[in-house]
Amino acid sequence: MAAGLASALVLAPEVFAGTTVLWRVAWLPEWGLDFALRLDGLGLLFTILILGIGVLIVLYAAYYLPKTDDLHRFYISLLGFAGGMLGIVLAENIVLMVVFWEVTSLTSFLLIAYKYQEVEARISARMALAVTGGGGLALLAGVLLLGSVAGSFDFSVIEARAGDVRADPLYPVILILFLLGAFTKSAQFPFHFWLPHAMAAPTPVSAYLHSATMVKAGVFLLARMYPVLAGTDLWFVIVSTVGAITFVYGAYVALLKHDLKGLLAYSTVSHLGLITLLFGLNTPLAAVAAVFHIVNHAIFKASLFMAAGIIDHETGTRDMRRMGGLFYSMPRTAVLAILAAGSMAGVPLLNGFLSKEMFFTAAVAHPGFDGANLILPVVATIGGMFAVAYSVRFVWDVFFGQPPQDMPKTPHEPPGWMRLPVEILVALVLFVGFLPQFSVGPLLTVAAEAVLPGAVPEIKLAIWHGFNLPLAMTVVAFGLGVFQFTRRHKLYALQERYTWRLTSPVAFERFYRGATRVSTSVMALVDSRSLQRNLVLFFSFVLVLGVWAWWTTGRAAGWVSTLTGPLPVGEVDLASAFAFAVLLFGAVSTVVYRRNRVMAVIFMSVTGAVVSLAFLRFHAPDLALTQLSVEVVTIVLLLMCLRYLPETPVAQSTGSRRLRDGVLATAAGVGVSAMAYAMLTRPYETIAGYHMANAKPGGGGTNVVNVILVDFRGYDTLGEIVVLAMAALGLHALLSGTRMQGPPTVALAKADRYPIMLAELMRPLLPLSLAVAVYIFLRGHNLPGGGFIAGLVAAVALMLQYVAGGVDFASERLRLNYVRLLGVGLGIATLTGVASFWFGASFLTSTHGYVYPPVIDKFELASAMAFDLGVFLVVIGTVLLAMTEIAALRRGETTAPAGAPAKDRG
Amino acid sequence: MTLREWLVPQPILTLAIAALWALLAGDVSGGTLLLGLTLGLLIPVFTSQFWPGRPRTFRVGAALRLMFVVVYDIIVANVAVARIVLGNVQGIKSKFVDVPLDTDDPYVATILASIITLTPGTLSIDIDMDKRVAHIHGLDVPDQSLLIDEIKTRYEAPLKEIFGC
Amino acid sequence: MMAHLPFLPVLIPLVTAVVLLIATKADIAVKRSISALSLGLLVTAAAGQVLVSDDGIVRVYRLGDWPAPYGIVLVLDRLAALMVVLTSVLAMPVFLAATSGTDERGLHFHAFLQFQLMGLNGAFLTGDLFNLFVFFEILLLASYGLLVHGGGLQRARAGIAYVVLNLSGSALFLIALGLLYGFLGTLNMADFGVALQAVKPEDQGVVAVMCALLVTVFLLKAAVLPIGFWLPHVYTAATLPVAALFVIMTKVGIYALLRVVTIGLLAAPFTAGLLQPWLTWLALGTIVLGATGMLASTSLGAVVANLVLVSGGTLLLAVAEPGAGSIAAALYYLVQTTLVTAALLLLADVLRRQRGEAEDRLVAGPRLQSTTVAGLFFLFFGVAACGAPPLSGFIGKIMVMQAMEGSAHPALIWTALIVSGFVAALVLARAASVVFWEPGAPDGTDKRDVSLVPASGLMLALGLLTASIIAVSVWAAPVASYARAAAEQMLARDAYVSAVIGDPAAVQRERRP
Amino acid sequence: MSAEALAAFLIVTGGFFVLLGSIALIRLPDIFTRLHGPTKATTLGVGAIVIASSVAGYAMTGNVSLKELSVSLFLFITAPVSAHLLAKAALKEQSKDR
Amino acid sequence: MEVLVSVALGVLTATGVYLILRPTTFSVVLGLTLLSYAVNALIFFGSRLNAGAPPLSVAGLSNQTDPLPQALVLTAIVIGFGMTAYLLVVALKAKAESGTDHVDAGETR
Amino acid sequence: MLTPAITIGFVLVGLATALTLWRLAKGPTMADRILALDTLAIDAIALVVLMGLSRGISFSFEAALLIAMMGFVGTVALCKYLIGRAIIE
Ligand code: NA
Ligand code: NA
Repeated sequence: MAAGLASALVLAPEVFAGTTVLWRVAWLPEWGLDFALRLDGLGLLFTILILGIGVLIVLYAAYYLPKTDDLHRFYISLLGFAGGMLGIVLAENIVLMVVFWEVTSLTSFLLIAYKYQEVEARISARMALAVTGGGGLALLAGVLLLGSVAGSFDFSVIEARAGDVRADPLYPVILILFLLGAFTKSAQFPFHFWLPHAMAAPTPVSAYLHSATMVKAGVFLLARMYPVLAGTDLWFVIVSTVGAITFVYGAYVALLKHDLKGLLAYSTVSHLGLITLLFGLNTPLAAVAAVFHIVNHAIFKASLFMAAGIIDHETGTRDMRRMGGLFYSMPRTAVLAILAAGSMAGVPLLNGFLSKEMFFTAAVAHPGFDGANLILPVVATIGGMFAVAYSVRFVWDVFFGQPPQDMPKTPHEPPGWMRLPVEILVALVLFVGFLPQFSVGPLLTVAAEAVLPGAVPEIKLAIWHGFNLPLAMTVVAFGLGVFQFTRRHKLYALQERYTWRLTSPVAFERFYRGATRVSTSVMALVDSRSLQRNLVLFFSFVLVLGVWAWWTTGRAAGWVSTLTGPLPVGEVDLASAFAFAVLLFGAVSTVVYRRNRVMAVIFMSVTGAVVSLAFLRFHAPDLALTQLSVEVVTIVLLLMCLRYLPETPVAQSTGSRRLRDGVLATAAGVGVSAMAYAMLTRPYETIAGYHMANAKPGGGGTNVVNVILVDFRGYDTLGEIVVLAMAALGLHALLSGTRMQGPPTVALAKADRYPIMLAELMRPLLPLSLAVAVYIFLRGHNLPGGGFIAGLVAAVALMLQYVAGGVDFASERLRLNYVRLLGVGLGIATLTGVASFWFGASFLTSTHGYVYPPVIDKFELASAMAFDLGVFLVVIGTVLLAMTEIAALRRGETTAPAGAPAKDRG
Repeated sequence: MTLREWLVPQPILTLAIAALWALLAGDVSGGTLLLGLTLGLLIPVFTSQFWPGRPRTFRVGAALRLMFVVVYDIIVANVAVARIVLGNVQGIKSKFVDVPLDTDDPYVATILASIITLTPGTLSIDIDMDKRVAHIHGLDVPDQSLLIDEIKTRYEAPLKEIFGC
Repeated sequence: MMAHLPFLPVLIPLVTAVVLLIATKADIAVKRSISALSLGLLVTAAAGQVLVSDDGIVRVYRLGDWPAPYGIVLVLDRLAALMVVLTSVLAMPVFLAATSGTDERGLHFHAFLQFQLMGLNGAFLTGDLFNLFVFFEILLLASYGLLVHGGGLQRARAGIAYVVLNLSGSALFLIALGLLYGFLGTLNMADFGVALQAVKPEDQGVVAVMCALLVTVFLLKAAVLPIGFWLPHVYTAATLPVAALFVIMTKVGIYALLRVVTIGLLAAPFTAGLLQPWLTWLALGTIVLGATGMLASTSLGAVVANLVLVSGGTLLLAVAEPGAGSIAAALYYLVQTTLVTAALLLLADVLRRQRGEAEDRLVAGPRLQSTTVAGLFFLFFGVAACGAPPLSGFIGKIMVMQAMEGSAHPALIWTALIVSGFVAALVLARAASVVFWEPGAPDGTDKRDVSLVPASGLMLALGLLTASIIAVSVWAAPVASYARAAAEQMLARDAYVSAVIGDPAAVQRERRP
Repeated sequence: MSAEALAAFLIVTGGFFVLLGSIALIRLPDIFTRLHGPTKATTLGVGAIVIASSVAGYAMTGNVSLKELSVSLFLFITAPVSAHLLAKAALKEQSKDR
Repeated sequence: MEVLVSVALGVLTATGVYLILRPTTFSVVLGLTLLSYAVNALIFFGSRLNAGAPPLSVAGLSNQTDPLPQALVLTAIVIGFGMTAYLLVVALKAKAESGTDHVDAGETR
Repeated sequence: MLTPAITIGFVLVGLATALTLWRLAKGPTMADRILALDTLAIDAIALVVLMGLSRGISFSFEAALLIAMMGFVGTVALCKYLIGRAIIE
């Protein structure tokens, strides 16, 4: 920090010479975010403030914080904060400023929660984050808008286009967003409430962040943006009103606080309000006063906080009602604190007096408040009065007044090093107070030059301006303030009766919990976690979107005519009508009998058979064969699983739900029918001619469907067997280790479990079926068939051995690791594809040719056949792994010791 | 295990596969036969585990004779069944009958049971190798012992001859 | 091998999975080594793709040497390379995290992981719509396997819901593809756009329906408002490393939407505006839903799952108003949000391991062992996740906000983005407060699995993700300009089409029947 | 008799037996009697039609193809097993009802 | 004929969707199977009804059916099979874990 | 000569199918229904072969063979389910 301060001071001469030092590293130039910094007077002033006080705070904290704490957390956060704060004041790119802005919010969050064991610290931290972080987001929006209006995110450019900005229709929006950022950060009413609770942080943090620096980021923003955004009526109305309210309200509440840091916190709120009010006045003088007061407040408030910390540290309490007479036990600290408090109250010869005088002057001199309209001077005086009152109270209650009541520790002076920072700051209070022009004059001037767009008024920093209205106001404020102080107990009583607790951490937590509760109920309402509900939403969404697309796009051609194409419609033959009737019967019966599960399976298979026959009828033998075999294997799997499902299904859904689902299902059906009819009655242009033409010469097969499968689109087929293998692997992973029992059944005789005729006849059937499988496999490329169907035939034949002889019997004889079989199958298919790399061709490029083994006639061998072998093996592995795993679910049922807990609770 | 047993564990099966292959391929060219025989040799090697290891005697002549008998019976008796089905179905005397078995080989018993099922009028419900009976169901059984006799002489005796037991 | 570069991100995981299956009996250490080796290769290949594709040439890999649109082609452009490299980079930490024990809680974890990568990369690289369906199925089935990995009721229940919903989605996908072929006679994406332009006015109504159905499939994957409720339940049911991998899954939906919109729908006037009227609203609704869900979340995993929902909604904004700026912003946002949310999920796993029965639920648990390290990670990822500066989340957000300035409802969109970020910040702050700061249970009731605590794999995973997030934050400009170039390449339809199918007029089409 | 006529005869006869099996299924009084119909008559009928297909194939192209026989072969091997299992199932069902 | 086929597809879809919306896992499996029939047939009929010979690339044949939809359906069937098998087992697993075959497997809400 | 025979065949088998479907719907026992289903498969073989003859569908044989095999497997599975609810044990 000291190094930073030093380097800032190195650059200071340039700044004093009127140059703005710019420095830039590109970060995201296209999107307006650059690491661009500027050092102008305002920046320099704040840099000195941040770093200077920062050094003192670090020194102070070294003695303040117990050594046992994880101090590194504190220092890292504090340094992070200082960096963020510096970034804010030095940013040339205003997006970058937002970046640093949020860094300070975040580090503030961490520092407030430093003592996280205390619930209040945790909640206060979150509350502060919510308010300042939220304001930062508003600021971000404002910055982005401003950048878009001004055409750049560089402050220099924006400043140059200030007039355009103020004339832009978006100006009010931008202004409000910026002010939201400034007001939340600087704890302006009604966003002030987080600041007093931020006092849960250790005192060095309070001194640094919540009085000297971070809360100044808001008013810094007002200062920084003053040349761009100020000068309008809107600015005046909002900023000065909010500032005034905060000024008075903060001061009033400060008087009521019994907690030392609470008083100081509300006093900070009040002073920030004062600064805001000054910026809001839209006059150069007021702006200069504001900048000046920023400096003064930082100095005296930091010293006050540190003094309060010393008192807390040495007495063990911060409750002013419990202390008193400390002047006698810690006189040095007392003197320092009294001087600082005097500055806070605006006692002459102390720096606070100077800026307050300027404020009163600005209030009186404001063109909007002439003799007739005295509201501003009155407000100023009332605020000043409360400031005097709480300052006096602070001094009196702590250092004088009644003797201390049961304080946890016996107070004594702190170590000298701990007091040193306070001493330095109070020295500054005096130095500025006595020699304003010499001490801060030049700095204030360059800072004011940076803030004020036009000519800077001559800044007369003097202790004595003669007898004038401001002086009178000061006197009045002092008189009333002291009077107020003497009557303070009445106010306390009032406060006890009408405590306004809406802004406490408890309230914040309650609010947060409320939001959580509301969200939870909303989620419960919209997301029932029910699959059925999600499915209803899905199908409804599809329908709505489909109908909408048709409605809006089909308008041009006439809605209904879009559904009917020009092709002539074929006649219905008797067989087709019959098949249609069977299909209808099967499908509807499946629905009707869904609760009698075997029946439902039977009807479903009837339906599937009709579909298969339809495929055959329309010249798709491959499809018919595949569909048929797949269906049977599916049914076997279904039946195997059915064994473990409860006999009586769960309760039926209500009538209204069935009606709803029925309507939805019908609508889906109508939709598919309509689209199908639209398709069937339209001619189309297809790329398939290429496949027909190239299947034989290019793919080496005459069954174009198969050549597409293993060659033109062999990649799809590879994916398809990957899916199959994964399905098998997935169920293997799911079921391994799972044991289930079905509903209790009568123990079966062996003859019933392995019916003898089945067992005996399956044995000759196996080799014969395998021969058939080989036959189907080999002819696939030229005629319907191929690896998939062959695999299913072989798998079914092997499966029958399991059915007939049992798992133990078959597994003993079929020593195959099906997982490995899947790997081998996939491996063969993949290798076939990779093999083409050696010929410099892409994956899965096929080659084919005739081989002439002895005796055998010419036998066409396509590389695609090896691919098909992979398919074949994967299918076998999949089916058998599925079968054996599901069958194995019951294993151990008989050998399990009696009374063993059943996995299956059905 | 001799080399022949190892190479051709199931000669009948090998031939059956080769024949099936020829049937499926639809020709009897050299290549087809060779491929069929190759499969006939390879598949039994792969599936031999499923066979309880008993390459048994098999009398082809007797088998062919039985086949003709069975085919004849199937055709003729189906006409008889047609008469029953289309006639007065309420008057039929269907009943369960136990046929005692002479063989203790479940394989032979199964073939017998299959034949019983395929020939009209009778249907094998179950085989009980412990009690050595076949439970059958007759569609119209006026005389139970006549039925048992017919089964034993017409089918069981030739089967025992074929398999030499 | 360079010639096969576009295909390698599919091939490498496939071969690895095959090896893992053949070596199914091998020790877990062997499987991990195989997987690790493969991931190294994959990342190399993916990085190679990015480097190669940055020259702006659309590379086409013809599977089986068949030309498009007749055969299936892989298309390597900037977008595909970006998605592939993101997937591969994400896979590393997920793998590392899983080696801290998750992979031993069931069978075939590494095989599924590889299949998942194969499916994802295949989906990103394919230039064929039906092949996209196939790879969707691969990645879905792999995700089913990974989802239920570890067993338990919650996973089984979520498994049913996820599988059934996705199977319904797959059915819809097939219906859309059937109609697509039935109306347009092609399956290639580039050719799809070409064919759309030739649709006669009287056919436009039904073709538009087909497009709407296709879009709906991807919206389901992207978890958009009325059909996105599945996502938080699925993510919270999965083991956390798996959930971290799933973060990329919604992005597949976004990717597919972007592809289909830029190559297909934008090609013809009657489909170009199909999404605009309603997609913005759905996106906004999704953001609101995610924010609400975040507030209602009872576990860290659920919070992040809802964050994923929010980021999905944010990304959809770009799809709703596709332009170079919005797509570029969305791509940058996509990259960073994927890394960040995955990182948070892995961090949740670290915390879960230390918190015994409290797991990752937002209740006070045992005092953490590595508060500082975990806390720093939380701070870092949390800042990035809620879009707070200076990390990638913030950069992504300002990019999206700026891109949305010219949209139909900028104020609403900005508000939604800002408020959702705000809610995220509040919720994450509360989560941090509860997990790190609230006093824990006394040691006696602490049932943490001590052996799992020093999970070096997990820590390494978090380190990797941190490095990636820092990289995309610090080098935001190169990433963003790559994203911008990718967006411009996507919108340059003609170049894509001529790279994939050459002269559209030369495509052999046959009128049927 | 020409091959075509033989095929026609076989088709009609086969069709008749197939129908017979189903009539048995409808008319006969209980499951055990009903079992007789399909296992025999229908199997035989289909066998006839399948052979008719072979014969018709020869009549139309002049090529002898006997592969259709394998369908009949398969049916004749499996029909008894199906009947056996169906009967067992029926018995089981009866015993459960009792 | 076109009407007949369209209605058949619609019926399969409607029954499938209705079953998918039922509360038991078993019904859902049935529904998905019926829906997949509809879907497969729909893809298949992309080649229209009045198409000609089987898609064999054999000299002398002409006017063959469009082979592409058939290839697509084959892939779809196989994938559907894998998915169904997996779903069945997931349903079993949920039953094993929860004791019920309700799709929401004992979800309290 | 063949054509009318095929038509007659279609009618006969179609009638048989209808009757079988009636039994399938009627039951009364599950065994009845499974029997009907098994019969339907065999009827389907007949239909497929006839379809092959009438429409020149070239691959009716393969379909017939497969229906025979798969129909059998279905029947076995259903029966075993009915007998002991366990198909493979
Ligand atoms: Na094939
Ligand atoms: Na999904």
